[in-house]
Amino acid sequence: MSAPSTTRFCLRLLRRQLVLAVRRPAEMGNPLLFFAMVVALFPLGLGPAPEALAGFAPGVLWIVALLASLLTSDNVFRGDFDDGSLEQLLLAPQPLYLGVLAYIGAHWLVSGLLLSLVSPLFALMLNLPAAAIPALVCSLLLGSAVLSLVGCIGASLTVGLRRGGMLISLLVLPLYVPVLIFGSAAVQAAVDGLPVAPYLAILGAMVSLGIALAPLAVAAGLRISIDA
Amino acid sequence: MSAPSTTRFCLRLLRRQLVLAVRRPAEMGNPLLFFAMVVALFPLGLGPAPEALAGFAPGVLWIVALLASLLTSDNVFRGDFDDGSLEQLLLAPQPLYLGVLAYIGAHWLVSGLLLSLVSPLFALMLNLPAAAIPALVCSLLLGSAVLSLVGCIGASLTVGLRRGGMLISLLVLPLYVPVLIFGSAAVQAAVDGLPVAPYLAILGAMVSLGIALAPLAVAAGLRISIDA
Amino acid sequence: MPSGAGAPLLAASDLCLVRGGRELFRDLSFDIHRGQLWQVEGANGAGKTSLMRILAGLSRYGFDGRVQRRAPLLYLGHHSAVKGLLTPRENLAWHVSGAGDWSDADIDDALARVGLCGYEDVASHTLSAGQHRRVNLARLYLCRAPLWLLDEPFTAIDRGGVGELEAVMTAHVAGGGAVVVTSHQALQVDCEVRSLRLGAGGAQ
Amino acid sequence: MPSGAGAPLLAASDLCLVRGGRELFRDLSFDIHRGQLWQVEGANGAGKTSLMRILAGLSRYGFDGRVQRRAPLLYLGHHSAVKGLLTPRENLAWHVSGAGDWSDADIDDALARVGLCGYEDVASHTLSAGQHRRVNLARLYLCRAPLWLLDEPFTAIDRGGVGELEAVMTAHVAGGGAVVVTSHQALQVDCEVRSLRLGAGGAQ
Amino acid sequence: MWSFLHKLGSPPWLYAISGSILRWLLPLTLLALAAGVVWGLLFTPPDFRQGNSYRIIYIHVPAAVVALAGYYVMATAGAISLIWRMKMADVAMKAAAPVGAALTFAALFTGAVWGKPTWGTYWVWDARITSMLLLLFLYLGVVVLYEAYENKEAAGKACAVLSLVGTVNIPIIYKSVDWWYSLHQPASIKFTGDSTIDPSMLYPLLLMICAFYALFTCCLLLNMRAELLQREARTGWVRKLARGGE
Amino acid sequence: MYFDSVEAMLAMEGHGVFVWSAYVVTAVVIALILLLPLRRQRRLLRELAADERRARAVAANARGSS
Ligand code: HEM
Ligand SMILES: Nc1ncnc2c1ncn2[C@@H]1O[C@H](COP(=O)(O)OP(=O)(O)OP(=O)(O)O)[C@@H](O)[C@H]1O
Ligand SMILES: Nc1ncnc2c1ncn2[C@@H]1O[C@H](COP(=O)(O)OP(=O)(O)OP(=O)(O)O)[C@@H](O)[C@H]1O
Ligand SMILES: [Mg+2]
Ligand SMILES: [Mg+2]
Repeated sequence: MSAPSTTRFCLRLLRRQLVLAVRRPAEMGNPLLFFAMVVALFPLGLGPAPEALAGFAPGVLWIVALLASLLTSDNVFRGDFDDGSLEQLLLAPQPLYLGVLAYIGAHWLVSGLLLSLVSPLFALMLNLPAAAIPALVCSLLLGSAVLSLVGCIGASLTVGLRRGGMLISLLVLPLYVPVLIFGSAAVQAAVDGLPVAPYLAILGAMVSLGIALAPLAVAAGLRISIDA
Repeated sequence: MSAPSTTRFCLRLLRRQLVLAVRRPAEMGNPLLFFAMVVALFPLGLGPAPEALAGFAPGVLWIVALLASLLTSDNVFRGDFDDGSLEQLLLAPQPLYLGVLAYIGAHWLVSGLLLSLVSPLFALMLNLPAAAIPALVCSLLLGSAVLSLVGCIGASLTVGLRRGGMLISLLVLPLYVPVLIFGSAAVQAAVDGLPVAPYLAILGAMVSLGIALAPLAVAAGLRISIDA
Repeated sequence: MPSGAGAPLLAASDLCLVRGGRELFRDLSFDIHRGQLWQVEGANGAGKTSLMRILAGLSRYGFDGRVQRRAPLLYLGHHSAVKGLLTPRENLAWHVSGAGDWSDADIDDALARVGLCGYEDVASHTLSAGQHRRVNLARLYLCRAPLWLLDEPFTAIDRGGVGELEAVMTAHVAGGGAVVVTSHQALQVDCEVRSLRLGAGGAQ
Repeated sequence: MPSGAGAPLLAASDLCLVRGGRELFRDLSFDIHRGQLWQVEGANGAGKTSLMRILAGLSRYGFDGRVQRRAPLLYLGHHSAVKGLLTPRENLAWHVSGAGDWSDADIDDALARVGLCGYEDVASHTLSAGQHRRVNLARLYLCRAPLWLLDEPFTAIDRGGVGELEAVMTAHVAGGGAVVVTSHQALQVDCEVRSLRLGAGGAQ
Repeated sequence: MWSFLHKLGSPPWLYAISGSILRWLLPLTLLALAAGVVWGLLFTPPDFRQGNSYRIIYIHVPAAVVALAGYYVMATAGAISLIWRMKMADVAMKAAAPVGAALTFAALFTGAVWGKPTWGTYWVWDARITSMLLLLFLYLGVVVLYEAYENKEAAGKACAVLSLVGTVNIPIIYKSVDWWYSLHQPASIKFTGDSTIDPSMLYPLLLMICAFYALFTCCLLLNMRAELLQREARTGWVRKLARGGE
Repeated sequence: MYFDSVEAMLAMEGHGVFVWSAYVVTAVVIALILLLPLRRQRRLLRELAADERRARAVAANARGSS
């Protein structure tokens, strides 16, 4: 029985997830539009004074990115659970660890990566100093990967629950806090002209740790959810 | 054929929605928890200086309430659409306008009303002056009703879409802007010691307009969505 | 009541439907009178569900022709319209609440007749696939609408259940109602079954 | 290959399941060998689906007894595992990608055999209920796993389709595979059908 | 009058008449645009305060004005489609949305680029600018909602509902944004004086505004024609057209 | 003409980048909103014509074979 190599299987899974995202442009554009609109709400709610805006820009940008990631991660496994695809994934001979990594990777590509790439635009709209923009993009790139990894753990644990509601936000938001702190601190440091590298290094360490451990937790979570 | 009176039918529908919400405590607690946690994120992201916090508390509280309402309104019709209950509602002899009003009412009761009632707690956490709290509660009570009405229009238009994603946020957030402006202005006015009544009057006018018109739009939206 | 007497409960004229570039049916005209049992037949994808939704008034765009409904109707579709978090009793009570006043005893009685005695108070999502559908089918025992549109009511139902459903349908027709049913199985009823065959376009 | 030769593909011993306070089955022991066709029977709610999920390894808690699986298996459940936004071809390609390398021609061929010729490139959510399930059933033509666990595979399938499915199952058994199938209909196959009857607890 | 309305509801007639309108309107529009651009860029003196950067006015103001007017066209068409169930109104509404969104984007972009030399920043949260941003979101909502529906007839109805809801809301949104702006501390930057514009600068501006209105009409008709073809693909007149077109 | 040379026209006393980028982007937007519907219309007509020819070929075949 010539089972295809595990890597090939995972790449196919990744491609399938990306195709699904592209077929649903609203889904893909949504984190971006959500980001844009919620960022626009802040001046409306807090007042338009440019200096005040610049002061809270790092925090606001990071919080909104975090919310965008949170809201999309709830759906990562939901559709596949409802239509039975998840059962098939669990029954496949390939190691679940890698399959899960493909799901997480796809989620990061269509939410975190895109969001980081367009974030300079919104940074300009909030009067963030141009010097802080590279720090913003880098910290978002790394940080959103951690958000995806952690978010998928929450998603895997709540996907089988009929009474779950948005329970995921309760599970996951506390775990997001360190990312938020280091991410917005990195941007703030860049605004103040301090070195950014230490913060980015911490975020990078979180990413590596997450890649090593999170898929294990997600795989366990999915096995439990399928059984519930 | 003694069809029960329309009012009785709607009250039963309302009760059913409330029972469903109570059976799913996470769903019901969710707007509150979401509210609590996102409010808690702001000091983390923006820095904990008390005066600064108090300065943007009105805006932040209102923005987070608005997001909590937005996120729950996406689900108002989704479950009923997926399992076929919505078809049955459309085929019922009772006028759809009132049935829709029951859905909207239930949504407001479990999101807006609860949120307004617990908001003083979070206001205190953000150092909002105590004098502004009645204005906060009143403006949230009225404003969240408008948010529910408008949010359900968005939900009804997107419930049938396979490629909807979170399209609802794009449709609905621009329409939320007036509520945000008047709501946060009311709280700000109370903080500054100015009269709050004019703002509340405007919000009240919006509620009346919404109750008169929004169910019509929702009913039309549902009929279209069932067909798509 | 003799079959075919009086004005039809539902009159369809010149129905014509094209979906995904395939013509599913054209120039379909028929009248459904009291006392009639119609079975819509056809292969998978022949357009049975689409036709039922047009007859029920749920599809309003995208087809040609006219449908006149002259009586209240009951439509049961592919989806069971049963909420997992409510109990069977609550689900049924809600479903029939639009059409009449039923006591709790009536409701329990209907549930018992579809074999759910003892399951009245569990959450519906713990029911098996067939039991889930039975909750919805219990409406047939409480429904006063003369016209029933049933889209594959036998899905997931065991043999005993199918027999009982057929008996209910026969009784409804004998009592002056009309039934339109889609099914891939032959009906075992002791009344005339009019067949509406949808041809082209289905899976071969 | 003679039925019953060699080690069983799947051995279940002393299975015992209680759900919702009802004992569904107790001390259920059986071995499934190559060349055997098992039909699990029982009324709605008898525990057929629960048993199949235990055999497949999807349920791992909440029951007593042991299941030993000695061969790759294919499980098709109540849910069709077909993604509405992908085309039938993409769905099938993804489903079989874990088990082997199939060319596009193989995939189109399998789709044609379940009657979906001409539907390869439409979005799956526009398919009818039966066509939707057929996409999933097309896996049977490409699957090399010796043990098939099929939970109500005939749901929503028309008469012609049921006949073809029965032929595939017969061929698989004749070729040395084994099939466990739940269905409320009697199987029309020309090989021995072993029946596993689940009794108590179901809808009456 | 009634026969005109009746004709307006007839796709083949609309297709034919829009074709003959476009045949002269489209070249005229392009000509006017080219003339206006050359005039504005090369043959007017610079502004005494802003220097040459003010030349952006010749595209910024027309784009903004027409984008705003476009929403009213769209909303009116949506209302007609829902109230009188006119299919052509659906088509017109659907056709207006992407054009409006594009012009709104152009206005935002040129405004932002203009802001850098004059205000020193690309973006401020001024009432007018903010409401323009909201307008972009409203347009995008209609475009995306339409694309998300598969059944285009249902899509038209859904967008009509949305734009009708918008009509009720637009005045509220604008009023509230204006009000919000005057409520908080005023921004340090103001639009430059509007009425004191020199005639030598005014005439090319007027020409460009007219050209943009014509452009909007052209795009509307072009979009409507494509939409008509797609919706009526199975009818006799489109088949005949396709056969003749080859 | 206000400017003396092409360079002066491009530079616009330091504001050239802003002015020209605004004009170029607007030109691209206008081109897009004009060309996209035209292209869509042409593609639709082409597809319909192909359909028509295919239908005619099938009909001719059927007549020829029977
Ligand atoms: C992103 C930024 C900008 C946006 C969204 C924007 C938006 C608008 C809108 C909507 C109008 C038309 C108003 C109406 O017809 O009532 C307008 C007109 C105008 N804009 Fe802008 N604008 C922006 C930046 C600028 C800048 C930076 C300048 C120059 C310093 C400018 C100068 C003008 C002038 C002179 C008019 C015409 C005069 C008037 O009608 O009041 N705009 N703008
Ligand atoms: N999560 C659960 N909690 C409690 N009881 C459950 C749960 N899931 C199923 N049951 C019970 O287990 C029994 C068997 O369910 P199962 O789905 O196995 O039946 P089945 O034989 O497949 O029936 P069907 O023919 O209707 O598909 C049912 O009576 C059901 O009420
Ligand atoms: N939204 C849609 N867009 C395009 N085509 C569709 C859509 N919905 C259904 N169809 C097509 O219409 C045809 C008929 O579907 P329908 O569901 O009516 O079939 P059916 O007779 O009920 O089949 P089944 O026995 O499988 O339930 C199918 O070929 C399907 O591909
Ligand atoms: Mg069907
Ligand atoms: Mg079962």
